[in-house]
Amino acid sequence: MLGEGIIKGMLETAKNFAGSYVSKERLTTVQYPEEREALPEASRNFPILIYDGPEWEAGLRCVACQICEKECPPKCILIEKSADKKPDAVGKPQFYPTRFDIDIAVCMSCQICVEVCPFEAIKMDKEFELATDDRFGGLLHDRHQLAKSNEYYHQIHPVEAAEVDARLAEERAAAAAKSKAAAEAAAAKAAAAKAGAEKPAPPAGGGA
Amino acid sequence: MSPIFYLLAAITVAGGLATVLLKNLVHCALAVTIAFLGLALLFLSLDAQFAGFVQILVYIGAVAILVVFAILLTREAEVPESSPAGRVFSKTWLTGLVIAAAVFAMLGWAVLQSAQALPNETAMPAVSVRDIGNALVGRYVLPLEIVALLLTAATIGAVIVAMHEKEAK
Amino acid sequence: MSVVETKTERAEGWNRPPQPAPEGEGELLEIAMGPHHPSTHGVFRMDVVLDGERVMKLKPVFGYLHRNHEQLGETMSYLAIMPYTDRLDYFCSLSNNWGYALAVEKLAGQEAPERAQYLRVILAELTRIQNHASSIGFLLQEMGASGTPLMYAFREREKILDLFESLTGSRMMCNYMRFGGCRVGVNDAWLNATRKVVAGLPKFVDEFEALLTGNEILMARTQGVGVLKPELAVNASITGPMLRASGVDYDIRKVDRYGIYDRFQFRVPLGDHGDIYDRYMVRVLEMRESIHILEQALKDVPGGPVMDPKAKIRGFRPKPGEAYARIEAPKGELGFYVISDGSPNPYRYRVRPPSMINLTVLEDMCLGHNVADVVLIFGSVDIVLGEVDR
Amino acid sequence: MSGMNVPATIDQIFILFTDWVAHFFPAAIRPIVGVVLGVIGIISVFPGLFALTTVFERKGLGRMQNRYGPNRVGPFGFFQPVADGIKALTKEDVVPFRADGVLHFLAPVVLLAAVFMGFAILPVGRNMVLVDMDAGLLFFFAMGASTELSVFMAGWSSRNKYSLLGAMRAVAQMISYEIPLLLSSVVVIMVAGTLSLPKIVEAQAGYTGIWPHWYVFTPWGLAAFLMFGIAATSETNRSPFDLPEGESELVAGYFTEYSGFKFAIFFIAEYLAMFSMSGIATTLFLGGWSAPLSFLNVLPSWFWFFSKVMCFIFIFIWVRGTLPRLRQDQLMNFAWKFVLPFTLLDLFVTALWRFMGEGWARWIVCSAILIAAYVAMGRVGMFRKNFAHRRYRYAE
Repeated sequence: MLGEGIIKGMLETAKNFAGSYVSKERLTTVQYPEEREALPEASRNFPILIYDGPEWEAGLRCVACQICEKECPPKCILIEKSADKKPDAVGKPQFYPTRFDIDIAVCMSCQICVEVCPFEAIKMDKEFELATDDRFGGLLHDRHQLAKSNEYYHQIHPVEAAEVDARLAEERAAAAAKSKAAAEAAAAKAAAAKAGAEKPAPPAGGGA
Repeated sequence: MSPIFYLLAAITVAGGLATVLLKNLVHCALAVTIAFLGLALLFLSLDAQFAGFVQILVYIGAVAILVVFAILLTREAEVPESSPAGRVFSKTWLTGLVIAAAVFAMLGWAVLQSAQALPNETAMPAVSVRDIGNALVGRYVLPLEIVALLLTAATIGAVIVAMHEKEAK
Repeated sequence: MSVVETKTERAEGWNRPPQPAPEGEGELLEIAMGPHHPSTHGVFRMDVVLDGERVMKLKPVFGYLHRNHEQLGETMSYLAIMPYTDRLDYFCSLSNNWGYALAVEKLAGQEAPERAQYLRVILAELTRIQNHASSIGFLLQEMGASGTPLMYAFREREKILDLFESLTGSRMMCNYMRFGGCRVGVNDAWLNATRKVVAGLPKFVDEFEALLTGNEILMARTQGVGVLKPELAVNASITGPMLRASGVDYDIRKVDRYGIYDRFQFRVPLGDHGDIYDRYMVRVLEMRESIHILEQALKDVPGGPVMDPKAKIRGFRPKPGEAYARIEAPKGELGFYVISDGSPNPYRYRVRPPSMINLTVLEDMCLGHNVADVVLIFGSVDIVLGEVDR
Repeated sequence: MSGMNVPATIDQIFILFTDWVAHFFPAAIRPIVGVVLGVIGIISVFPGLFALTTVFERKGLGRMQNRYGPNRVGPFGFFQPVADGIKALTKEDVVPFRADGVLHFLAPVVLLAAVFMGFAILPVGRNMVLVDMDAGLLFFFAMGASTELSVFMAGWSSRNKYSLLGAMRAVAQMISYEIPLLLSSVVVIMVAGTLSLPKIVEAQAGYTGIWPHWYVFTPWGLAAFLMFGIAATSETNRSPFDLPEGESELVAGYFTEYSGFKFAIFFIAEYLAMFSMSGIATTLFLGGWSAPLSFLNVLPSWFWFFSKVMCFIFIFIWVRGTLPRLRQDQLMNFAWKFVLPFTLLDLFVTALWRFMGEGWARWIVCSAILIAAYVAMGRVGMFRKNFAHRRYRYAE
């Protein structure tokens, strides 16, 4: 109680002062614009829209179901659904967003849109240097700005993207098989109907 | 009686006058420090370093601050124009004048007396700090001790007053 | 393990001490500390009436950061509230997540799987450590320590936030827990990284204590200042480290044994004086206990899923009913009260914010002290204005 | 010049330069030219040192806090003060509407002038003192005392409650610590027998073997040095005694309402006061410009003076990086109940030292008295306030 505590504290700061010249542990600053630490895989910032294939507009996975718009807590998503249907990446006719805006000034990076999206169409970007001097227009990203290729997605979240791709492939395979089966069934049915008109049909074989 | 003396005297007198004439009490207190400073510089121009620096140390460093603190702790620094205290010449100005004249007369008398008593030397005696020290503990030791005792008593008194106030809380 | 007896009659301490009459004709000085004052932790105002530098009266004024949190919650789905709870006490988003998830789980009768329970404990205790360390850093900052303790606290906090980021994707706004588990699973790499960080924490706490605990100036500034009597603390429903610093043994981890806290060995440090120093020390000791819990929890994290497979994320509609769940957040008892009417959004949603309730005794603690002490006492309460104002 | 050896030439290089410049002028005004050159030297060297110190301080604090500190402007961030200076100069000078304009303007000017005056008597090297006066130390303290008034002026004229509180704190603190500051230097005056700073340095200039005869290496000198250090820290409003500007309580204390260059002047004055205090401490206790070991005398005397001053500055920074600040009443208690009695006791011990004569006895007696008094006062002070390490109980 006679100043030992003060001396002890002074030694502690001296240790840190000296340590900062020899140990990274005691000099933790990262010189940001020159040095950048790799962001962890899970890191998230603002949402992006994923498209398959080379064409962003044609390949958008989004089918404008508007679930994310409804679930978004700060309501920063604005979607306008198309009137017509266009074939998606696998060729199935789907609605598509004629307008998909995210106001990243409002967005709070909560990732709920990603969780609720049934089509793996919206994902989180890692890009964080989005500062702009235009407060309104500059921070309102439209669907062109939001659209990012699947390759880009693989780049930023490799593990997650691989899982998503596997899942999608499975779903698409299932869907393709189903549609094929349906088509076959329809064909078989048609054939059967056709055949039935001529003679009693054999039982339709093969399924999904 | 060099020009420097007249300059310093003018500063001192101006400071004194400002002290009396200014309206804002804090300004008055700051003006009196100018007078103190002028006095200290006069001492220095007489080659009395010790007296000059002690004048600054004690009067500017302590007395002026004390005055300022007293003003701030007791009342508003600015006296409203309408109140009687706001005017420089209050009703009792005659009394003040008489007192001031009496004090001035006495000081003038004392100065004139001592000027007669002192031998008419042109050269100043060089008074070093060492000489002052020796005089204080030699020839003037009794007054020094008395003053010391008085100050100790005053300090103890002040402490007791402060402690009493603390107990009352 | 004793449960606090709440007295029905008002204890003596609750009645505000009579305002001492101004001495003589001394002038009272009224100062508005805040809303833009360097040490109000955000936008907060204290209208202080001073006699010299002594506080005669203090009126906390808050609400500058009011964001309609509860009303907002009633307009959106159960899931969508979760990210908003991050923003209550933005230093401890994972504790908030847990509290809310617990309330909704209670409402819907769900239970998180084993692995998720362990994860929740690990994350909550990491949160507690970083919160206590930074809160001590802020306290010392207000004591004028040029930010050195704060920077050391942040150095350590940074490691913990890195763990949060690599698991949840965000450093502060984690939005990680869900009703019936946790959002994403965890791999061994993360657990190992956590073990490494936890292994380094005792050294940090030692250093922190070497810098601060024995410091005479810190003792002189904090001992005997801002005393909160246990009776007043209990009657004003103060919780958390503040209550324990006043010597009341009340830790919801022990009282409710929510989650899996009954499996871990830990002690609850108690102070005897209820002053700022005790609050500081209780926080330091709690950090040590948290490290102890973490070591136990990290030893045997079971395998399995982190999410109840039956749990619904979208279109979640719990049965009509009500539930109140509380956890021991780093700042005190954090409670969530939810009433469901069967619709996708809660009929009533209410937060019991420890910060705000702990702030209610600010005037009682400050009266008679200096302006400088007001800042310290305020800092020792450890509030986050996001939670006070909601 | 050829008669001097090289170290001596370097040692006296500034004196020789002054003489050389002065010799271009008529003999009648040569002393004045010398003084003017000295003044130019002071007002260019010390603000330059100030600029350097701000960088060092921020870098040092940064290193203590595990970060770099300024490193963007110029090489290693050394042009940071230039950028800061430009910023301060070009910033709008805001004067509060209700402020007392004249005093608000005068306060920083008076402060800076008073602080600069203090450098006049500092012997920064052998024969390097602007004015060698008989009562040099007294002059220094007189100048120090007059800074209080400008602090008050600044606080009062701003018409801001924080400023006023800050000014009151500052003035009370400066007056309280001026007394121990003076008394702890009286100790040196008692032994050296002079108020003139160059003579005090000369009194410490001898060596025993290679070890110097600095006053800090005696029991009373060390005690006085520590007390002087505490009082000087407080006089210059540095942490842990930076209450007048304690930003967590009073925003910025007495210069809350100052902006732009006036604010910068306060800032400069604060650092210059630090330098002059360090210079006085060096002169009184650390042998001024004399080298720490006898064989190191080959280095010029001014180098040693400035190195010692920078050591002080480093300690100031180090303390600032470590300690929280005291409270006003504790600060006062510390001044009146610990520092002042201890310096008074030290006066007594010094007298004892002086009259006990040479030998080991005086070392033992003086040290014993001082240590016993320190321990007793520390214990009693802490005990009376019930400050103690505490033990904590746990509930299972």
